[in-house]
Amino acid sequence: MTDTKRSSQLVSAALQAREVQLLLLTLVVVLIISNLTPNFLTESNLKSVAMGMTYDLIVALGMTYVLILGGLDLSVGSNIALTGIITTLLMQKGVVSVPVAIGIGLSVSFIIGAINGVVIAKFRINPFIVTLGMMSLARGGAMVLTSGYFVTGLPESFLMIGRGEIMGIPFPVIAALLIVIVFDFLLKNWVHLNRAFPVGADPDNAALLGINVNKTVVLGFALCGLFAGIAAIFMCSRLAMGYAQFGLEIELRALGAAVIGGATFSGGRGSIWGTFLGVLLLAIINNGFVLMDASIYWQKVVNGTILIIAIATAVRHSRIK
Amino acid sequence: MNSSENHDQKRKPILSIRGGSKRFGGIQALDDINLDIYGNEILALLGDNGAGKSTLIKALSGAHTLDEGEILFEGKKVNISKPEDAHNLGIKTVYQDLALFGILDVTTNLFAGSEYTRWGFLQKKKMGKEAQTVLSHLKTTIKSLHQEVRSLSGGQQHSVAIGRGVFIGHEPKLIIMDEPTAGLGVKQSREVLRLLKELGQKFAVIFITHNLEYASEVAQRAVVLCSGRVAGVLDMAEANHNQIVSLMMGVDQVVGESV
Amino acid sequence: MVTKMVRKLSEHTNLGLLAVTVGLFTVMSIGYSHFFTLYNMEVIAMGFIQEAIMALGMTIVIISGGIDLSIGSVLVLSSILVGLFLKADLGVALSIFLTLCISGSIGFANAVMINRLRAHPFIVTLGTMTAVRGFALVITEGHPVTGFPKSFSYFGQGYLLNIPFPVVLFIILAIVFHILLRHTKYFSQVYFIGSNPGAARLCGMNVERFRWMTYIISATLAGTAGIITASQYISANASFGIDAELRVITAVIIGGASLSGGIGSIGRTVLGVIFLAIVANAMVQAGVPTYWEKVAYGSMLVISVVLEQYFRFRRTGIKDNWRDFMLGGN
Amino acid sequence: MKGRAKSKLFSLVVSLVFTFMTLFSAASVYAEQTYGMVVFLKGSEFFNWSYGGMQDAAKLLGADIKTELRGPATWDASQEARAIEQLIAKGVDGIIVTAGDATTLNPAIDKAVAKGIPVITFDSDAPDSKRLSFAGTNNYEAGKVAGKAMVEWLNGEGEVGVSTFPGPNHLVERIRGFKDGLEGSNVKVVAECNDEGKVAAAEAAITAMLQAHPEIDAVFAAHGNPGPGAVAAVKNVGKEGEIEIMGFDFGMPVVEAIDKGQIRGTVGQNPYLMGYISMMMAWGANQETRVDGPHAPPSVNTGVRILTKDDIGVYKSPPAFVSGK
Repeated sequence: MTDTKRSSQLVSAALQAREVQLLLLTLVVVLIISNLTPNFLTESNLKSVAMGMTYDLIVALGMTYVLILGGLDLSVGSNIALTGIITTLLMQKGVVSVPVAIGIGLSVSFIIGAINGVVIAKFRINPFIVTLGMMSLARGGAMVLTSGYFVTGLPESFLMIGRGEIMGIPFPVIAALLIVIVFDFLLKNWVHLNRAFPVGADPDNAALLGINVNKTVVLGFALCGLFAGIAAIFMCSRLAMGYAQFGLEIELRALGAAVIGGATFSGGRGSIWGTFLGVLLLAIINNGFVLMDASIYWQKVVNGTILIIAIATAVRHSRIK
Repeated sequence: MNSSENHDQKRKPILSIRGGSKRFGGIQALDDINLDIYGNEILALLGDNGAGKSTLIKALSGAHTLDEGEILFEGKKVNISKPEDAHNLGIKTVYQDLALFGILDVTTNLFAGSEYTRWGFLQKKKMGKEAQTVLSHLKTTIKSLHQEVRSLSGGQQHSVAIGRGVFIGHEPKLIIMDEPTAGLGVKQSREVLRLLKELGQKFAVIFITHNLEYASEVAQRAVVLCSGRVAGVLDMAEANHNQIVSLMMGVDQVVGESV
Repeated sequence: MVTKMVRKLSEHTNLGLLAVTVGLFTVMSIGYSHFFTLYNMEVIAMGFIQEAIMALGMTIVIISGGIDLSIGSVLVLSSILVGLFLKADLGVALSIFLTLCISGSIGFANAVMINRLRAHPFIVTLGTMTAVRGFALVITEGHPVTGFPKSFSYFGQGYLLNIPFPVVLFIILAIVFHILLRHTKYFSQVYFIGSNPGAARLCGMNVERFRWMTYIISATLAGTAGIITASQYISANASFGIDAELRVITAVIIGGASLSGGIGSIGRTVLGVIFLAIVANAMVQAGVPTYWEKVAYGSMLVISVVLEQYFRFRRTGIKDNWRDFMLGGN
Repeated sequence: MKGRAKSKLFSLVVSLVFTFMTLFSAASVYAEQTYGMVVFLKGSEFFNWSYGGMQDAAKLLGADIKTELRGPATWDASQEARAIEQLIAKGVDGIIVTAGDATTLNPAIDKAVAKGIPVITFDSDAPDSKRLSFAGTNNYEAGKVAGKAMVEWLNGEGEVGVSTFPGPNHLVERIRGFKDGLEGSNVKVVAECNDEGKVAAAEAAITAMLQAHPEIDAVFAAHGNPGPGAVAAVKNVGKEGEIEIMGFDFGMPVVEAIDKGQIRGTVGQNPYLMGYISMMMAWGANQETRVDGPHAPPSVNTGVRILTKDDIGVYKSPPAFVSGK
């Protein structure tokens, strides 16, 4: 008797979890699409969905983290462009070896994020403005460096990062999944990352309790930058080029996915797996769009509507009882 | 002559402020503050609004730094420039607004800033167990440690804040309670006072309040602040309400011998 | 006397920015023969007119503690709609009226969603931004809307007292909103609501109702900008207004409004708008390499807010609380 | 008060910096003539070719002729019109413009002409404006040539998927031309996908399209960006060598893919020549000649051809482009 009661309680608790809701929703969408078109559940299509969502996913992880901190980062797309161009230019010119170029690229992305964090924390300026400025700056930097030309002629060993496969799964997909698992674990268990929750929920209280808010904020934005850098490496490698227009609007998609996944703008909330499912859901829906030959003009409308619906459901979930 | 002097002779103060001053723009919030607090005593910190009480405790808890003056802790000069410093010394503060994270769960709230870690990793099981012990120690019933704190009752929230302030993290040596009875009903206030007395037997406690009855009930001594200065130090056993009120209001009157 | 005037001026505007703007203007006028000409003044004014008009609404939204990302999309939708209405022979007046109503209702929808969902305005208006621009694409399928009646071109190309009509309209709107915000009881609530919505609510202000108003104004002004754009180019195109919201927010923030709400004024925004309009023109006049433009804009935004914050800190000695500027709250 | 004094001092410093900045870049004022190029998307490799052509022509015409490039970084027709107006106000001697959306640009172009500034359109025309001449291949024609080549590639029978994105009119025209080029054969367009105009989004979009239509024999990547995405997409569905890819323009990634045999051919217009000829015509319009009145043809067709592995070599080294000035 009590057993069934408890288990039903468990079920209802589980149903209230954002991740479970999203998983169910995703399954429903998959069912609908796979019923409407036979081409959805094919190996190569799933592979392309997985590959297509990789960049958004990696960026969205960093975005989730800064959302938990109570901030946001609009500069990730420009960060991708600049990091990618610096990395590929270094390789193309043969200035340094591939691993060193990647190392420099990742450091650049990390530093861009850290600059965001330092300006935000040091001068107490709204992250929206700071990252908006950085968005312009980094994109401008990418354009100045290339004048709009593609950076091509990259070494074969670099291209393997994006194109290699392990058991038929593209390497970036595996890497992204690993990053999700590791980052989720660290966020939940590593104290330096975990402190994003109290800091985001109420930074002033956190400071009173002796948490170094500045450090947490700077680290958070730097990490977000680093994730953008990782996405940039995969993007450049997979597409075999660096390009100043890479990553346009990715910040908006990443924000959307993180919010769908349960992160809020007031900070203190957000889940890595929720974000994962958010990105997955958007990727599947956009894939379904093409598979079903829906008019390309409707795609934006649907994406915007999904975002609004997501907020509606997310808020019900988090509202004070 | 009186009990507080006996105290003095028995041992050294755990914390002393010498010549503490603090300005905000044009306002002298603290002006040449000198005070001592001893172990195993409850010191009531009294004063009207704006008298400098919260500036003083913020200086002790690391939220502000003094412009001038020094703080001696266990006889040694210490520098409290950020909350961490205070935590490390064992100065624990329970803030008036509780400083809880509404949307986070009970355990996270209890351990925020003083998490148990091994190699930087959270020891969640250990924290969960500890949380249970602390809460049962405070005689609080909270259904689940995974509840969001904002869904708890006012009394429960108080317990979480006190539990965090007192029992979690570094061994407390000096506990600062900022208006712990504010916003509580009579029954819950009594509960807090009982807890205060209990704590006072083990640690030094600074108890900030407006309520003179509560102060005289639990505190051995009281420091009265007025316009950023120490208006008087009283022995609660001998002081009467009128004396205290006139000190608080800054009415010039020589009271007691312990000034 | 002078200090009194300076103080009086500083109440209305951002002195540092004013000095920089005047300085830049002087330097450009001396250094470049084509800068200080009547024609170039017109180009400067008309070159930023969409953003200028929308910045007025955005100022009110930002002072009230919100943000509206959907204005660029409302602009494009309104320019397309007014074209379609005109082509449907509804007449100029009715077409404009309908377009403004539809624009305003998008703002209303934003406000209702922010109120009902208790979601951050950023994410709500991000949703409408995507959906509305998508809708503009659906209507036009990428084809420009053309063939407007001649009479319609006045709103974008006509002159009143030798001043381009859109500029006159902007001046009138700026004065009206300035008076409203400074001198009417109802609109001056915006400052209370922006700096502390909870307290404003306790003082009997209807924050939710007020939010309707701010977002409706913002969207209606975006609609107005859309109509003017359509009239200016006698065509409408689904590409109009891309990233306009970012330029508008930049102008408002450089003017000195604070995204945490409660701070800002029409005067400051107008200065911010003028500054950016001059900078855009100065970069072309001075032949700044095109790819450096973005770098310049980004640095100006960051540097201006950093300086403002630095001097505020120096003046008051008070560092903002974290929760006052991070996105939380609301 | 002290802070305010500092603030004033600071403004002074900023103004000084501005002064130096502007005076420093003031060199261009003393150039005898300036010609401006306005594009609807700066940072596009295609337009860099055109600008390269323009620069080379300017160099040929005289050392005192300066050129500059302007245009929005994201495509917005009204922003492009503004760029023209800013150049008019600057008093340039000629404007070379590619009309992202002709109708929107007409008023600005006419204004320039009314001020006595010759305007040449290139790549995308604005035929209803008072522009002096047009150099380029119109997009409809280019699309048609592509369509005809596609019919040839597929031997008159097959199904084609198109990768494009909603918005720009020139793409609409190009695809209309492409479809008309297929007319009279058994080749038809069975699907269109939205690559959002982005290199990175193209792969997912085209792969999905190939999934939905396994019968597709060829992909037409209708603008500069989706070509490499199409290569990856074909690889994803394991049909390398089975699906023909036709690219557009010759951005480096497309050139490389053609070199490797992954893309069979690309629709090559001649952006370099467009810029070159436009510059010549704009300059020419400012010169006194024995001919009275304008002496530029209404349009110059710079030609279009399908570039394959055999003739892509020239395009492996795009014109050096240093400052964007």
